[in-house]
Amino acid sequence: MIFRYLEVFSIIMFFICIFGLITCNNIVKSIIFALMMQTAVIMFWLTIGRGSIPPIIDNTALLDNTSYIADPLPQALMLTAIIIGISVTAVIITMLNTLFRKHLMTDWKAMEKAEDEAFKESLYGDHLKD
Amino acid sequence: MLTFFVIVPVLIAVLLYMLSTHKVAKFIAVFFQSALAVFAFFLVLSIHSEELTIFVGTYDDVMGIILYADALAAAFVLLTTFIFLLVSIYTLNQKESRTFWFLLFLLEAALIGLFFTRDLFNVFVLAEVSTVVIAVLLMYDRGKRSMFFGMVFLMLSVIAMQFYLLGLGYVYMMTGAMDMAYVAERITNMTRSELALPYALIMTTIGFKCALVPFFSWTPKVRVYPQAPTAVMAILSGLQIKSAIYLLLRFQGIFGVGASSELFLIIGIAAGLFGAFMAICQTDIRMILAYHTISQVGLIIIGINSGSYYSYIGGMYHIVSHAMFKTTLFLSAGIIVHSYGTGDAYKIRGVLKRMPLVAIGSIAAVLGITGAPLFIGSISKYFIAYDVPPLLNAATIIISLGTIISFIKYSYIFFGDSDLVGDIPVAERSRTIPTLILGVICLIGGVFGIWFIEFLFHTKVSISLIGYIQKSLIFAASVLAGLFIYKRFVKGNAFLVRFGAINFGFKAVCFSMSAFFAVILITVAFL
Amino acid sequence: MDIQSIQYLIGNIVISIGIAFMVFGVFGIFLLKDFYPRILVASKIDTVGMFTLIMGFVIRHGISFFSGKLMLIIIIMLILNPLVAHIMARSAYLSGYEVAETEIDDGERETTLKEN
Amino acid sequence: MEINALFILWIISGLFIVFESRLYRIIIYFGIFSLISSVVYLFLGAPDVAMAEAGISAFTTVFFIIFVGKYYGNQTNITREKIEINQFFRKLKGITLPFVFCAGLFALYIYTMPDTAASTYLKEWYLSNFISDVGGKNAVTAILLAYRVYDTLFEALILVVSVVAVVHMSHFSDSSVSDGHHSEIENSGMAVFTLRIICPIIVLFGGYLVVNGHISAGGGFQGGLAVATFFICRYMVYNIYDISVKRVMQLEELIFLSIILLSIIAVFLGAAALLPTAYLPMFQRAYLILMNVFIGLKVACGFFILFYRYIAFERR
Amino acid sequence: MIILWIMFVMLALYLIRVLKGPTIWDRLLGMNLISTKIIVVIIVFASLYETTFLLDFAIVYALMGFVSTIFIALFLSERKLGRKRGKK
Repeated sequence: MIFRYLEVFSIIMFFICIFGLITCNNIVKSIIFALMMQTAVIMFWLTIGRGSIPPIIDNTALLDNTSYIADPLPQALMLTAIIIGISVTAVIITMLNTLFRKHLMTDWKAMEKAEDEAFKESLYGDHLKD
Repeated sequence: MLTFFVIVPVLIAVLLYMLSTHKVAKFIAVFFQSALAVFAFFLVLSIHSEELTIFVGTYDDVMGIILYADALAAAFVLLTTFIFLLVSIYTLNQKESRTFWFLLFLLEAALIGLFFTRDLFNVFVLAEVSTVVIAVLLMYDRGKRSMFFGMVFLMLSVIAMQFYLLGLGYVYMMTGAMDMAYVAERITNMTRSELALPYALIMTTIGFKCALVPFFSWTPKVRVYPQAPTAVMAILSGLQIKSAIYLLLRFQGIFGVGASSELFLIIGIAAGLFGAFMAICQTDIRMILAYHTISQVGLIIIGINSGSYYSYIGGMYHIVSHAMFKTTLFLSAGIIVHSYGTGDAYKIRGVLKRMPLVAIGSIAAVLGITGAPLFIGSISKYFIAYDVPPLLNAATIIISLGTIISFIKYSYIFFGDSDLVGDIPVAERSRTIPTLILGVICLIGGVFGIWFIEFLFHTKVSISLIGYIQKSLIFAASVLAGLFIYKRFVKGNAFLVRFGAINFGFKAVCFSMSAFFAVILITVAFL
Repeated sequence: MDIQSIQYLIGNIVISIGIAFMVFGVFGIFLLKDFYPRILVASKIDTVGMFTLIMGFVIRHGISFFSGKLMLIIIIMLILNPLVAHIMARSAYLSGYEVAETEIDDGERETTLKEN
Repeated sequence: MEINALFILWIISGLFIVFESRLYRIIIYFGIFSLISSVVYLFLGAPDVAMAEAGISAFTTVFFIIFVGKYYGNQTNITREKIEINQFFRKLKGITLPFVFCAGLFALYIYTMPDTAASTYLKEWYLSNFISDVGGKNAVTAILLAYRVYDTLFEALILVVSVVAVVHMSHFSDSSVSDGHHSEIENSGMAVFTLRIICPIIVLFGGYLVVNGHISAGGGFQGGLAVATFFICRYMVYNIYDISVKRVMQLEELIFLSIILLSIIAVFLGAAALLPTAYLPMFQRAYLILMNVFIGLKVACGFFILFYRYIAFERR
Repeated sequence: MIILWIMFVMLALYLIRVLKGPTIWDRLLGMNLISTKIIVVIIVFASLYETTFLLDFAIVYALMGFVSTIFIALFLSERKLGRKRGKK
């Protein structure tokens, strides 16, 4: 059995982020946890393809023993994942910005309460009132 | 060729956004949509002779990205392009700017790409593109939007996608490649306990995207978010969830972990019953439709997991039929809500008198979704319950009964009389025609169901007359039972309405997501 | 003793001086009670410590592309680090964080001026 | 061995964020977290990702600080700071259940972790073939721009979508996109003077990263981020908000179109196969550099628009 | 090698400073110091393995850390100024 102890660090981080997502009360904090979760996943990918030499081949003599060279594919994939993450985060922050303008808070509970009331008002109307 | 199926819509989208004003944009858009639909039709025809495998770029083997079209993918693409065409005709007369068309084309490109791709990481990229585009489209209307549900949708999707990416990391570590066929080949040598972890991680994401049980509450809310454009609602319910089911099919094909199909059967039954029950509780017509999506997804998952071949075909055909009647219902519901100014199922009356064409299309779809004989739903429901064990058969009948009860509530809106007036008193022609076409297809797909199945999935199936008549009798009996239950228990029941308004918050959904992950992991690894 | 080992020796000595600067800086960061003395110390670590340390590396490597890039880093650090310290001090001052007259513990001010 | 120490620092800095509730501090802790994680990437042998993470961390910090600074700036509830340890334990009481849940998940996860050896099938192939197939010295750039260019297209697309979405969803009408007035807040004169020296260095350095992307670490994305940083500096120097976002958006879409067309011509249609072999290395180099330049420009435009949009939020 | 470990100890100490720091500017200062220590770590690393391109990273970190620090400091002073103006 191979116990990969370096991977465990990123998995610990992943579960810390899940823990944070379950417990935190602030929307900004939740966004940051989502970003951190992504960082943990990226760390995992880079750990499984790690190597002491980066995949930049200055002279071809390096290629004789490829076991020290890092795996280039996870790096390329993770670059893509990073850009996707920041783009989505930008959209989320914009949405949060306009929401804040309306409610003047970034609290999950209060925000959900206010939004749910508006939602129920528009969909259920007077059926909810006794 | 398949590459251009994906790239060309992107090109058109960017060109539309850069060059045109919105008057010209919509005609160009509809022209290209119909061209795409025609091409998709020819694609389905050409798949009959051989399946297509395309290497993107000049790099062969699994080094680059491979696109792959079999009968399933081609059928889905035909469905996508067809529904997008009708939806864009539907939005023709609205004053949507070029941003709307830009996003619509991108969504189409992303969905088509999802159906064609054979690369696991590409699935991640395209799913993220479609998520962002849908979130923006939901919040499209500038004036009266509130960003909350879109934001929650986006954040939950981002978090769910991290699960997928982590599972993909394990897959890459174990197999060393990203290509689905290659991965499936390598995975056959591995033991079940080794595969449990990546399987559970990936299925968490897919379950979230399919709106299975633990995540039920956000789905209808996002889907029927009142200010969202009707076209977007229809696409979300009719198509986007299908892409997730398609991914479920693909991943079950790759992993081949047989044990979890029982788990998915249980989840499917639970989702079906739950969705049907919540739909009974709703009062808004769009909300009824949205909860029905969940129950129909449950039916589809029962079909594709029950193990028998006929059920599988039934599940596949139910995907098509669900796309047809759910799109019809959402489009007509959009017209009705515009016309009456409210979505309350107890207040709207007399649609048949005010808008006969819309009402006809809508009634055809209602008959389809309830599984009335000769309509599209009856064929797929017949095949789903063809040779399954009696317990599953009973479950499908109960789900159908729930569907029928809520649609009895729904169909009251067609009769009677009302003087509510909303934005538009009479429906425009460009909005009526797509609804009517889809309604007619609901009928044709029922009458010629076997030929449709042969055309789309290349398998010959046959319907025994006695079984079909038996099904029809069950349908008639459940309509009577439904009428009785509706009159006796459902109508004006305040408790049900209050129950229907229950929902979960963001943190609860995060919790249930990880709990779902744990359940799948335990089931696959230890049971 | 060839030229290479002399180079290494001198380089290591200069690097140790830089490290010593930095260690003093860390002590300062923890011993001083007020923000302004702290930032004074910190800017010293950043500028003098970094300068000395990188100079040590330059001496170790002799004249090469590597040391050229190191010189570029030195220039950037020399420009930037005092500036960062200045801007932080300015920001603190403008926000109403007053300079302490003495360096005794002043609990009163800490109650009035905190971040939210 | 060093990498373990870095990993432990990384996890500690992540834990900082979990047990903190004040937004300013969270942002600073997040900055530290990103910095440390990018160094860990570097130690794992992934320089490109590390550079991207460094740029991204600067931009996320800026985005968050604009949001939080705008809305929490005028809050007056300044509370006395509690002792951290007590707070920690008080919090721990209320969160025992989720903690136990996550710990159980973690244990389950570790228990079911597959113990196969990592497969290196694709790695060997890429490393031995990319120089002759694609050219250049950086395998990551080769994969991004040639083998998986289909992914890169969608990655560029999602940035375009996000820019369009941000511009569409911000509240103001398009006429007030740039106001051209000086902001009330002024930077110090010394800062302005130094920033003026630094600005050209940033642009030059970004250009260097972009153009050398195929033979060294860096590439279009990282260089584009560096160039976009220039606009932040420019805002800080002149305190003025005057560039038309509309024009830059048009430019961005034009560049995106050319990225698509270039990749269609060079990769999807396989133009390289038509060339005589003598010209092949030159063609490959030209393709890589051109693609990097386009991606760099596009990323710079995109991040510039995002930054300006958030600044516009702040200025209202 | 020893320098690397000294730097790690310093990083840990600065993290404590960041956690303890009574005001927001102390934390900002800690962040800045951490980024400079990371630059030192990179330089040491580059020198050990004789890889020149790692020095690019030092420059990128310096520039990016500098920009974000200055931006945060600017906004911190801005918010307090805004409050004062509001009072007047």
